[in-house]
Amino acid sequence: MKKLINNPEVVVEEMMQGIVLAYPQYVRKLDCGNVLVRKDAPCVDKVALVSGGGSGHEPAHGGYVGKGMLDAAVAGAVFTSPTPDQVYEAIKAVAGDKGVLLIIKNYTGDVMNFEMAKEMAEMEGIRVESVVVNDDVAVENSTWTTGRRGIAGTVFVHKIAGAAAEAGEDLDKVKEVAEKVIANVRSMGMALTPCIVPAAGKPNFTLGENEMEIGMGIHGEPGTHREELKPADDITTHLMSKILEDMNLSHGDEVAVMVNGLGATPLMELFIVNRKVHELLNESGVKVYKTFVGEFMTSMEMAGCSVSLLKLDDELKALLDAPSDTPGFKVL
Amino acid sequence: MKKLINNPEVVVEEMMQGIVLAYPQYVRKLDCGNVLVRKDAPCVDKVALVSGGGSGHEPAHGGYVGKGMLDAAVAGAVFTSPTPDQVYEAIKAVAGDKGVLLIIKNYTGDVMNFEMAKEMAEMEGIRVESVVVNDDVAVENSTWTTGRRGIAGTVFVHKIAGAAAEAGEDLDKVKEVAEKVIANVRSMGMALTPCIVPAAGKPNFTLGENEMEIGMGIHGEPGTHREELKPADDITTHLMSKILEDMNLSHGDEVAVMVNGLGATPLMELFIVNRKVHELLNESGVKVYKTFVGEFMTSMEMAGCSVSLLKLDDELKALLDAPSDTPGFKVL
Amino acid sequence: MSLKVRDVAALIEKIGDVIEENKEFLTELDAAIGDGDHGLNMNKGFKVVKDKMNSTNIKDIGELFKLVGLTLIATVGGASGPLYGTAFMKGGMAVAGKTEVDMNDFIKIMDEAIKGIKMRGKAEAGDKTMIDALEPAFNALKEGVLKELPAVDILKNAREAALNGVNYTKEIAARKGRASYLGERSIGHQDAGATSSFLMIDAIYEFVKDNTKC
Amino acid sequence: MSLKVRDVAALIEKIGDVIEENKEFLTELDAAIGDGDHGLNMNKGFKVVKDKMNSTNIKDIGELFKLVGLTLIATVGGASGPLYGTAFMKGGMAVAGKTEVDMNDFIKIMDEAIKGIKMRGKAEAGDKTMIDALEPAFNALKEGVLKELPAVDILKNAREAALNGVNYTKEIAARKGRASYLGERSIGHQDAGATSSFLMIDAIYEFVKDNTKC
Ligand SMILES: Nc1ncnc2c1ncn2[C@@H]1O[C@H](COP(=O)(O)OP(=O)(O)O)[C@@H](O)[C@H]1O
Ligand SMILES: Nc1ncnc2c1ncn2[C@@H]1O[C@H](COP(=O)(O)OP(=O)(O)O)[C@@H](O)[C@H]1O
Ligand SMILES: [Mg+2]
Ligand SMILES: [Mg+2]
Ligand SMILES: [Mg+2]
Ligand SMILES: [Mg+2]
Repeated sequence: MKKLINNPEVVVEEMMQGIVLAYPQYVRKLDCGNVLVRKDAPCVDKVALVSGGGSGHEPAHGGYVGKGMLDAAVAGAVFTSPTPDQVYEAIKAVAGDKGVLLIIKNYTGDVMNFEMAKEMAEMEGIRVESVVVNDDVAVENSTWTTGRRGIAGTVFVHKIAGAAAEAGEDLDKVKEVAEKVIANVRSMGMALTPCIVPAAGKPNFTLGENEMEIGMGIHGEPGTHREELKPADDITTHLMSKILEDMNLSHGDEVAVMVNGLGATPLMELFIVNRKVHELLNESGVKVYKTFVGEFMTSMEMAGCSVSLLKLDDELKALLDAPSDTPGFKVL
Repeated sequence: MKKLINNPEVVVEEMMQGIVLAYPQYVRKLDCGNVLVRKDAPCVDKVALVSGGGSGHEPAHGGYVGKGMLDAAVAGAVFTSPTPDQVYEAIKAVAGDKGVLLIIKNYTGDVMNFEMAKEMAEMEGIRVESVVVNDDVAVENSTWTTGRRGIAGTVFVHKIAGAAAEAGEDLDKVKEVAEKVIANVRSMGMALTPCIVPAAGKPNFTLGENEMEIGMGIHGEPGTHREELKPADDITTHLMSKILEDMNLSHGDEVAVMVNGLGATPLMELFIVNRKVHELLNESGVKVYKTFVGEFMTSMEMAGCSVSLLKLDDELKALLDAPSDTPGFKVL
Repeated sequence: MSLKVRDVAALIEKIGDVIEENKEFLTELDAAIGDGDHGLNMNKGFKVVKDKMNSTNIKDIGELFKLVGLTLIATVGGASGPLYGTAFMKGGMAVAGKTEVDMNDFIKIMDEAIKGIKMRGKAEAGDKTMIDALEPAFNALKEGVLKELPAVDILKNAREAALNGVNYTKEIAARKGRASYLGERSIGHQDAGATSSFLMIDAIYEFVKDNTKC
Repeated sequence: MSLKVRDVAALIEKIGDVIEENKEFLTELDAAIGDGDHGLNMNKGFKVVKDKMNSTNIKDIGELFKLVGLTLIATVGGASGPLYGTAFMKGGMAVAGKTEVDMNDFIKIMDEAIKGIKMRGKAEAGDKTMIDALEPAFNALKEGVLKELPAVDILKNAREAALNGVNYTKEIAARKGRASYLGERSIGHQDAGATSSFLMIDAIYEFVKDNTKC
């Protein structure tokens, strides 16, 4: 395990210290746990947005705390949902007069822990609503199972619901906007290499020198299948075909594109993927309104990428363009 | 070689297409080569900044083209300085009434190719000045040799000289500011794993499972030595001691910190390094004015990091804080 | 069978030991079709449980269960934290105020615990989760009491039933939890949570067997 | 020795072939103490040179050298692009307008080429660069002409001198170019640029030997 760490047991704690030292102008950490809140929290006159999940997805979620995005991010152990008490502390620390919206990725653990925190906060008289992001088309969408996972598309929910909250909208409206994003965002990823949970000390799967995993989850969950490594254009075409199949985009529709690196994949490669994404959208007459290429929702040192498309209307466009100032996502 | 590419021969071209498709609001590409210029170039009433170098360092240098930073970035083949004609085209495309400043990293190839371009442009009557960044303390500073390499500290030169140019300063002043940054910035890096130049198809060095290279260059140039992998705090302490030895910082001085990932190292680890950087600075009574943690000057999929310190005065602070809006570096 | 507060505490400590011994095994099972943290997280939780039990003055078994439940919820995270946490909390409510429990109490505890898990996780038997170990064990317990078998035999049967449940999870596709993302690809792998549930029941059986006086 | 325009073109094509054959070797040498692109970049440049020579109507040898120089400058990049490019440009100026060159012309070409490289790169003999192959070869050429040796023998000596120069680069620390960052650690490795220079001189020797008529 080649990592720049000191002790696998305290990576999350030391990371949190490093974040707070780096960005005192944006965030502070709650004494009671691995919770980052806006420096100026609570912002009493706006809906507060709380998100989080396991660590190892940096800049998610702490990197999205700041003006125009999240009010708090709760960090669990690496790849492990945070516990309800931590989420509860986050809610209490940021709740203003307009209530709190929880943005949860669709993992059993995340959903249960956040819901328990919601119950706890509600007992204190705090109004809390929640939305569950499930953008990953690699997984079958079914009410009989856990359904789809939430992956990089979540960042669009943070950005757009964050803009609505910053604009002073009320909780119902912010939740409605968040759900509109969820209804319109689809993603799919793939991996070239595994990553190592520090406490485990070894990769939780292996891939052959010429193998890749398609439909990879952001915690190293296996995807739809493995196959021989292919050219970037072929891989992108596959991811895009799965995404487009599920989206019902028509000629003239506008989308935002996110090409997300999982951690070890250089920007060079992400741009090569982006090139093909645009080519394919162009072929289907879909207009790209805005593109984001970078690392937004990572899996530590995993190599690979995900592609997300968000179908836009005028409301979503305006909110996407609204300024945001956070360490990990800035819109001027 | 596990890369998301199509064909090693055209990675740079396809990447450039991907960048332009992603960021039409920021950049356009010159028809005559792999040169990105500001969408609104030439900005006639300001000094134009031109930088560049081999590809593989993304977001450097194309990601720093935009308001408040570069006017043009020239991309050579992977890890290979661009040719003079390309730099010359960049100069011609962005030169306004106030002349052009070339920001060159101190590599024989970069220096020679940029200087040849400068000679060509001067023959056309364009006023061109140049500065050479040499922030890497891993290498001995000597007038008998090529001297020190330019690494991640270059991004501070882009940012600060860019702010001076954007503020309307003349060429002499912008050059003076750039040289002030160069005089006050020091960096050092290390690597855990090598990277692969696509056209070569294999790593240009290997490291044992428990080995790291200290003083690593950003093109895979060997550093000062190899040693057994150590905890992040020890590594950071070593890099910092080399940097501080060379800087002559006194109690009460203020610095900007950049913890730069080489490509495959997760943000989590960079924050753990940042934690120690701050601790050490705090111990020596040096105040951190601002911190940047992320990937700024990479070596494709190399794992490792570099630390840069920039000693600040009021002028540099103001310029560092001035807004910049580029794909890779945003200050609001 | 009759267990006092300190017996139950010793039993829970034993469960913690078994989880620790099987930390890597559980993690590997979870890695195959989940995210590879089940053993790590459970172990972290039970370590804190042990510390808390040692440093807290506990009066009754209901309180003890509540302590374990709250601790697991606050330390394990993931899916198993809230699920096992809820199980202990709800189980404890069935024996609130009691300083001694017998086999009938244990059945009540199990009943409430399983109901709690189902309420929290919305899973049923056959979804390839911990329920597939717990529910057969629970049925075996009830059957054993009806047949008036000795406690050790009842627990032995429960243990067998749980183990069969674990093996059954190999044959089915996951419909809940992280493994459900894999669909049919999850077939052939045994569920990590069912395995940790089996290990707990196995620990209970071993504990009672070794302390036959109780 | 007397070479016409088309002979020199054929010779330069042969140099390109030799560079291509040694692409991996040169790259490996560069990887050890540099950045591992020397062979790749030189090969890229000489491939374009070949295309350009085939598609351009070249009247004299000066023009041919200028074409080669400009092409290398515009395609190779790195340190060797401007250096070899300048060498060919300057060398060509020594034979401007000529349609035929002999050994004396070749000496003039080499003289100007080496001066060009020194002007551009500010390196001297002993800095562990291409100069350590080129300068000894140049001296051997001059000596051979003084001794009035046959062209093939002169070139053979130049080749030997270049090879010795390459071997000498193993013994010294780099003071210019990317390897200079390594300081003492560069000792023991042979310089990539000196090696490509040797290969070029070797190619010239082989060419003249195989075409002894000239
Ligand atoms: N909805 C659910 N109901 C019951 N048990 C579940 C449910 N979801 C998951 N589990 C159990 O939790 C186990 C995984 O626990 P753990 O690895 O700690 O959680 P996570 O998936 O969050 O990493 C699974 O093996 C399964 O037995
Ligand atoms: N200043 C210099 N003068 C002469 N030759 C040099 C100089 N710097 C480098 N070289 C030569 O260039 C070679 C490296 O070429 P190349 O790998 O193409 O350049 P880069 O170092 O830019 O990758 C070295 O092996 C050396 O022979
Ligand atoms: Mg987990
Ligand atoms: Mg090079
Ligand atoms: Mg798990
Ligand atoms: Mg080189």
